[in-house]
Amino acid sequence: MTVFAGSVKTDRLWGLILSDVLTGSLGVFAADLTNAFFGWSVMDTLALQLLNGLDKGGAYALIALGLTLIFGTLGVVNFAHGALFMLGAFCAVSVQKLLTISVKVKDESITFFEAYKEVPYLETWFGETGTVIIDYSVPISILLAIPVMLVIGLAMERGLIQRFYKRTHAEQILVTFGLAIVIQELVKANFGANPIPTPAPEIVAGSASIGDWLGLGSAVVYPWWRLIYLAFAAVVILGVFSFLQFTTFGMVVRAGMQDRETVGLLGIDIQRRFSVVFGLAAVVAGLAGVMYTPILPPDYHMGMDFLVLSFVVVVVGGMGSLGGAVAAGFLLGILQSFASMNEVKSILPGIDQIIIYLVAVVILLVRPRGLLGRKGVMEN
Amino acid sequence: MGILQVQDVNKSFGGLKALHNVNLDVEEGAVHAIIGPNGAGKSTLLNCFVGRLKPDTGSVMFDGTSLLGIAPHEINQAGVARVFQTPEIFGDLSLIENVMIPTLAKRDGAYTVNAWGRVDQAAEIRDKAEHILEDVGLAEKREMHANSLSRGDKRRLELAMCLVQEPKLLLLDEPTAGMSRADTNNTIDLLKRIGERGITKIVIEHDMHVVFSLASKISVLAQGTVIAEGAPEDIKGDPRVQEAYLGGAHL
Amino acid sequence: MDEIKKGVSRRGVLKGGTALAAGLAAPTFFMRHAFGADFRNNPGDSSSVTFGFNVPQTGAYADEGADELRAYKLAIKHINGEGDGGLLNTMQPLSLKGDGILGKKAAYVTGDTQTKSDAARASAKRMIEKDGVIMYSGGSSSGVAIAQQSLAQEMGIVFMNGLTHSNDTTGKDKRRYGFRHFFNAYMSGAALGPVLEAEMGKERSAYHLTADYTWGWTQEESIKNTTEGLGWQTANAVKTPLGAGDFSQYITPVLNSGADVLILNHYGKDMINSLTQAVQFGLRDKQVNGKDFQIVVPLYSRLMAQGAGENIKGIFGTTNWNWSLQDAGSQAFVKSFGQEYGFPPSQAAHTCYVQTLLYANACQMAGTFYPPEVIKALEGFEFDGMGNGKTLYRAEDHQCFKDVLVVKGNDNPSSQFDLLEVVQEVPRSQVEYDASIFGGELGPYEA
Amino acid sequence: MMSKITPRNDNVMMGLFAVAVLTMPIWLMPIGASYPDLMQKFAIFGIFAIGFNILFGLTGYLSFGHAAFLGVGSYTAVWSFKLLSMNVLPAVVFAVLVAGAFSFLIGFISLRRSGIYFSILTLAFAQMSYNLAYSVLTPITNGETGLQLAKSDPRVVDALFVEAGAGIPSTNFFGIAMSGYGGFYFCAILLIVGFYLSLRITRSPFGMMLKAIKSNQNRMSYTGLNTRPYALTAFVISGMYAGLAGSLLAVTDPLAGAERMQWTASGEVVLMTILGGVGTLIGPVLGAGIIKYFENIFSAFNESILTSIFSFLPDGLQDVVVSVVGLFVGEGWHLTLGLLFMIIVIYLPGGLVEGAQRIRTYATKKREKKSAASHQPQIAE
Repeated sequence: MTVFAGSVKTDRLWGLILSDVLTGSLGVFAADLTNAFFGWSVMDTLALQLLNGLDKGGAYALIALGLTLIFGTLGVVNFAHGALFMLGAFCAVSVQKLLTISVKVKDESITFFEAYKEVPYLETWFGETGTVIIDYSVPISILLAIPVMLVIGLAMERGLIQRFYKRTHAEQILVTFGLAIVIQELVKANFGANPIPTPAPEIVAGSASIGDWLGLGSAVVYPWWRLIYLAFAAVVILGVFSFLQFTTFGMVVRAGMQDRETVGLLGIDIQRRFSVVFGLAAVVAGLAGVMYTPILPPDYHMGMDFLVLSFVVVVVGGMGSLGGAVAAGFLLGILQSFASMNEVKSILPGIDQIIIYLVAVVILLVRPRGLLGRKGVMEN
Repeated sequence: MGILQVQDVNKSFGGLKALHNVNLDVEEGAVHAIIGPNGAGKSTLLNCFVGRLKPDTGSVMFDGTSLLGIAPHEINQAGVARVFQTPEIFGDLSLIENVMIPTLAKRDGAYTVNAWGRVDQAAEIRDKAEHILEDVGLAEKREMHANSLSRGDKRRLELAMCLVQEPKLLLLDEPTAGMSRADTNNTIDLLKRIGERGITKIVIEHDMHVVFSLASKISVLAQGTVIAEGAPEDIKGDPRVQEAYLGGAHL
Repeated sequence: MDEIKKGVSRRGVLKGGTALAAGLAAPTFFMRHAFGADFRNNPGDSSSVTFGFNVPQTGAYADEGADELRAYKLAIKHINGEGDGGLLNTMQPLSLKGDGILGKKAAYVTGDTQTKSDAARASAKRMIEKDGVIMYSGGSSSGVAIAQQSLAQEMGIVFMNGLTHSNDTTGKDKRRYGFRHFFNAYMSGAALGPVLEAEMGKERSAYHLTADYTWGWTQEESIKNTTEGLGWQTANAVKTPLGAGDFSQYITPVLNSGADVLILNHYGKDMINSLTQAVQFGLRDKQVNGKDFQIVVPLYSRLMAQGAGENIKGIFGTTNWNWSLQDAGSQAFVKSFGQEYGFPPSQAAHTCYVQTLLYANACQMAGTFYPPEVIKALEGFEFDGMGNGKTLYRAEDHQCFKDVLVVKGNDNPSSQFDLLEVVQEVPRSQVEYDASIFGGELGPYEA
Repeated sequence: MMSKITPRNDNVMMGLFAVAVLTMPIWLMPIGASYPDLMQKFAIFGIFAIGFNILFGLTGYLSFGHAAFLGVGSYTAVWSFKLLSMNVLPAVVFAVLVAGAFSFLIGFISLRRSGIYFSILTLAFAQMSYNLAYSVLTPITNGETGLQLAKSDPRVVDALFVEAGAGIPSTNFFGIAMSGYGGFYFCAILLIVGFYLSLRITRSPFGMMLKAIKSNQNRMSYTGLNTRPYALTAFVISGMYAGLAGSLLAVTDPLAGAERMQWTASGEVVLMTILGGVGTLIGPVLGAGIIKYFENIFSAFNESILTSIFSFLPDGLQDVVVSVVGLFVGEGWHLTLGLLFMIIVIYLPGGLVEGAQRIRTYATKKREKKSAASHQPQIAE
């Protein structure tokens, strides 16, 4: 007897993730085949675009995962989710600022204003070690981001979102959008509007010669940090799924996603668990933000830039379906990468501008509830 | 020749056979009750009449035309109205609007844009709607929102919405379920009064009191098959029917 | 009425049709308002004259907008004789006396363009219709600048462009009521040419990534003309969507394209992101065809360079002005700005400040605020001491011609502001061009 | 509660609305909003929001792509100025028709889905339009710069009758210039007409059908009504309103930019409608007015203005007040807007109209109490 119909879907997802992991080695096999026909460069290009797609897909999937968790459990359309992503990124900025609090050595040649060469205290105190610590500010900020984002998520849910469970989606959109603007403006007031560089640690700053590993030639390189991001995305996604799959807490949450009333009738305090889910979603979004900072120097508006896209991903995946969100994230990421290839653009000019939306339209017309959506969720 | 003819209808869901070679012939003007234990396929059968489900095989002919493969609104326009187990009404609208909408649908067809006239000035439609609300005893509540009605009143409203269209065939899916005895009796009276208008009715009902006070003919459905059919008094004594009820999953 | 009573005859219909068509076309007589003695927002006897400063206060360019606003406020102060006088001390020829303009104090109002044409025009209209400004200025994007400039012509109020770099601003979309002090894409290309040749040689293959909108296209066209003139190959020129964020799918094809120079025709966030990511892909450390791979960012700005951090080191580009210049004008400006705000001005601040002064000075010269006269005073005006050497406001297209700075990201900055190192000041003669090559028409003096 | 719906009450409301709209230049004066451009924007976005409300308020379909129709209307109008005539009549007519046709296409596909799936479909179409207009379609849209008039435009109708002047001619309605107050009154009259049409639609049998769609689509089809053409009609009507609004933007200011079609612009009309009150007649107009007021007036406050406003305070306090208030105006006006959204939706879910109703109910109750109290002695007399 299947109490939780969701397990079937998640199984399908495991397979999907597994195949993602395998793609690398499959690529080698496919490379041999294709090279025979097209020569090196086509295969190189395809392999790199696939990696780009997976990387983008990882980012989309991470943001969409939290969004769909909130949809699925709380039934809330959270337009402030992008803001959570942005707050995560600014955790990294804050840590970097903290670590680089500096002794200011005045540049005496400049008289009209104060110009400094900044030497961080950490370096003056610990020398080389200090430099290394500063270098690792992004990974270090993960440690900060988890508790901070959890608290922010819980506070948001308790303070605001819980009042809106029973309200219309339009009202949820308005209030969370308002909240997103407020958060954004506060960040702008503190950090300015310009992007702030937050580089990855020196040791992973360059590119990995994956071409050599895969037998694709040395022209095929890929930044270490992007590979790390991909692996990180996979780990977080697996983590969230394992959490929901193998813990009793997760079981209750999944049951709640299927049928909230019944679970409530069983005497389980589903509400409190849902608050935790919101916190979890905030942490996932925040971590996605932290890890994305070396790729995209964060600015206060980055959440809005991702908001529409992540909604498209969630809906294409199917409302309230975790597996769907992840699958759609990777699908859209990969298609977007391939659509940007010069070969494709020369046939269909401008296709890279609209591919995401085009795919969304096609999928929603072919599959009414997205890739893995359930009937009746958010259709009214 | 009856007004509704159902021939060899089969319908399965996955491996489950919900309807098995169902044949039905409903006489014009009759009150035809379909009874049977839970899960016998009664609602499935009704769903096949209104376009909610499509049978795997078989035919459903109404007044000489097939009801299969045409949209729900076309079936209604052909003269079939239905009352649901859980009332389907326009919850956000007032009672009078709830009844005016089907009146307009009957008068103006499936799609008419009349964006200039005023609902509050449409005297003819309004009178008709008020009249039917009086018939079902809801006239005083006509400006209330339908959502604020009690369950029994919602059913009555839905019935009014069907009646106002003067359908040729009215499908009633458990019209008294969840009603008090007094409400049930009121509803029976109401349905009897409609009977005088000559509307053919198919009633699905659990309450035997209701069935025997209304029906002119009864079909018994069990496990997707019609196991007995006849006048109420014949059905009462039929051992197969008792077997189906007593041996069925119902008890 | 009579027509109707007579009923509809064929002749009547024809007549009516003609009348209708004539009415449709009636337009143009009515709208030319005669200026002469009176003109829109004439300050008349009022003791002050108001300028409108329309800058991005929200959105991606908000920091740049804030810096522009600082410069405007400073300019107002100096015009009114407050503070240390700034460039009034160095500008030549100078008509302003440090007591306002034509005896009136300068005042200002501000607005938010949001870096959107519609919002910018709405804000400008507020300034014109409500606040009665006689001139407005600002901008951080060419589309927005062009939109405001055409409004200026419609309204008969002079618009002094802030930061706008597209050739179109003083090319095909030029207007009599719009003036640009900032340089443009053509000049960037022309100035970079010799430096690129000296630094990278003649045998190069360039790969362009270009923001897919009008500024990006003119930038690409200009720099391509220059590099191809040097004998460089163009491996490919790829358009990228504005605000793409992640550019990886456009960068990877560069890796095996055989190109050894990547030219990023991006500005703002696009520039920061594409440069950061290109460096991450190891392009700066790459060797192709036996040469070091190079990245070029034709339009540089210090504020944007901050966002790209370490990644700008050693990367070539051009800029309109930089605070590290040592001429008297630049020094005077950096001094008053630095003392007022505690940090050096950006090139956006510089151009906005200069524009305000130039307009005020032109009014003083013309002896009136009447726009056609002010415009004539600005047209062909040649000045010096404003930080860019001898500068000409060319009458044919309202474009300033002056030296252009070729810069590169500083390898070893001596302070947090010392991001760009001036490689060469390319003299004005090398970046001049014939006004007719970009077409366009200025339109009439009387709006 | 609202007074009873009768033709007479509606006419009274219409009259009040018309007077309020036409006297805007007077009563907006004290709050600094009585200049033509802003009043034009009030009227234009009022029209946009009214049209949006016909779809969203009545049928419940939440479109996230209505800005596309606004943009299409603008582009059509500017092309009409360029090719035919500077008279606004053909521009407005063509814009409404083209926007109608465009919304028919998009509506026809998008209405195959409901709920959030519908929203995302409309969003996707609008974003595609925006992205393409910004880049590949530049020959038609002039991309980032926006479609502008040029002196060399053919203007075939005008060319038959008038010699070209020295500059670019301006838009006009049979000789009445459409910039400044002329433009405002033109938009205002169309707003009044648009409001009246929406009133009639709301009161009509068709409007009742649309409300039925929002309430229960199943019942609708079992009642013999074909829901999709009804929804599509509403979609096209609201698309035409958007096209009208778009054309008016071009009429009062002949330039059409792609950013008008961006999702933020679609979102803005959603916010206007909810802020004012979804499904109410006057709400969307109010919401549009408030958002445009914030955008244009709040953003213009700067330090020197604030300093002069608070100059009555003692020096130290003045600085504090100015710096605190400064967070919410000028470059911080977004913050105020965000807070406003939150406060309204938390405390007044029905938008401003609900707020007004509450005040009225409160006042009526108070008056009733008072009159009940004052009634006694009267009887005694």
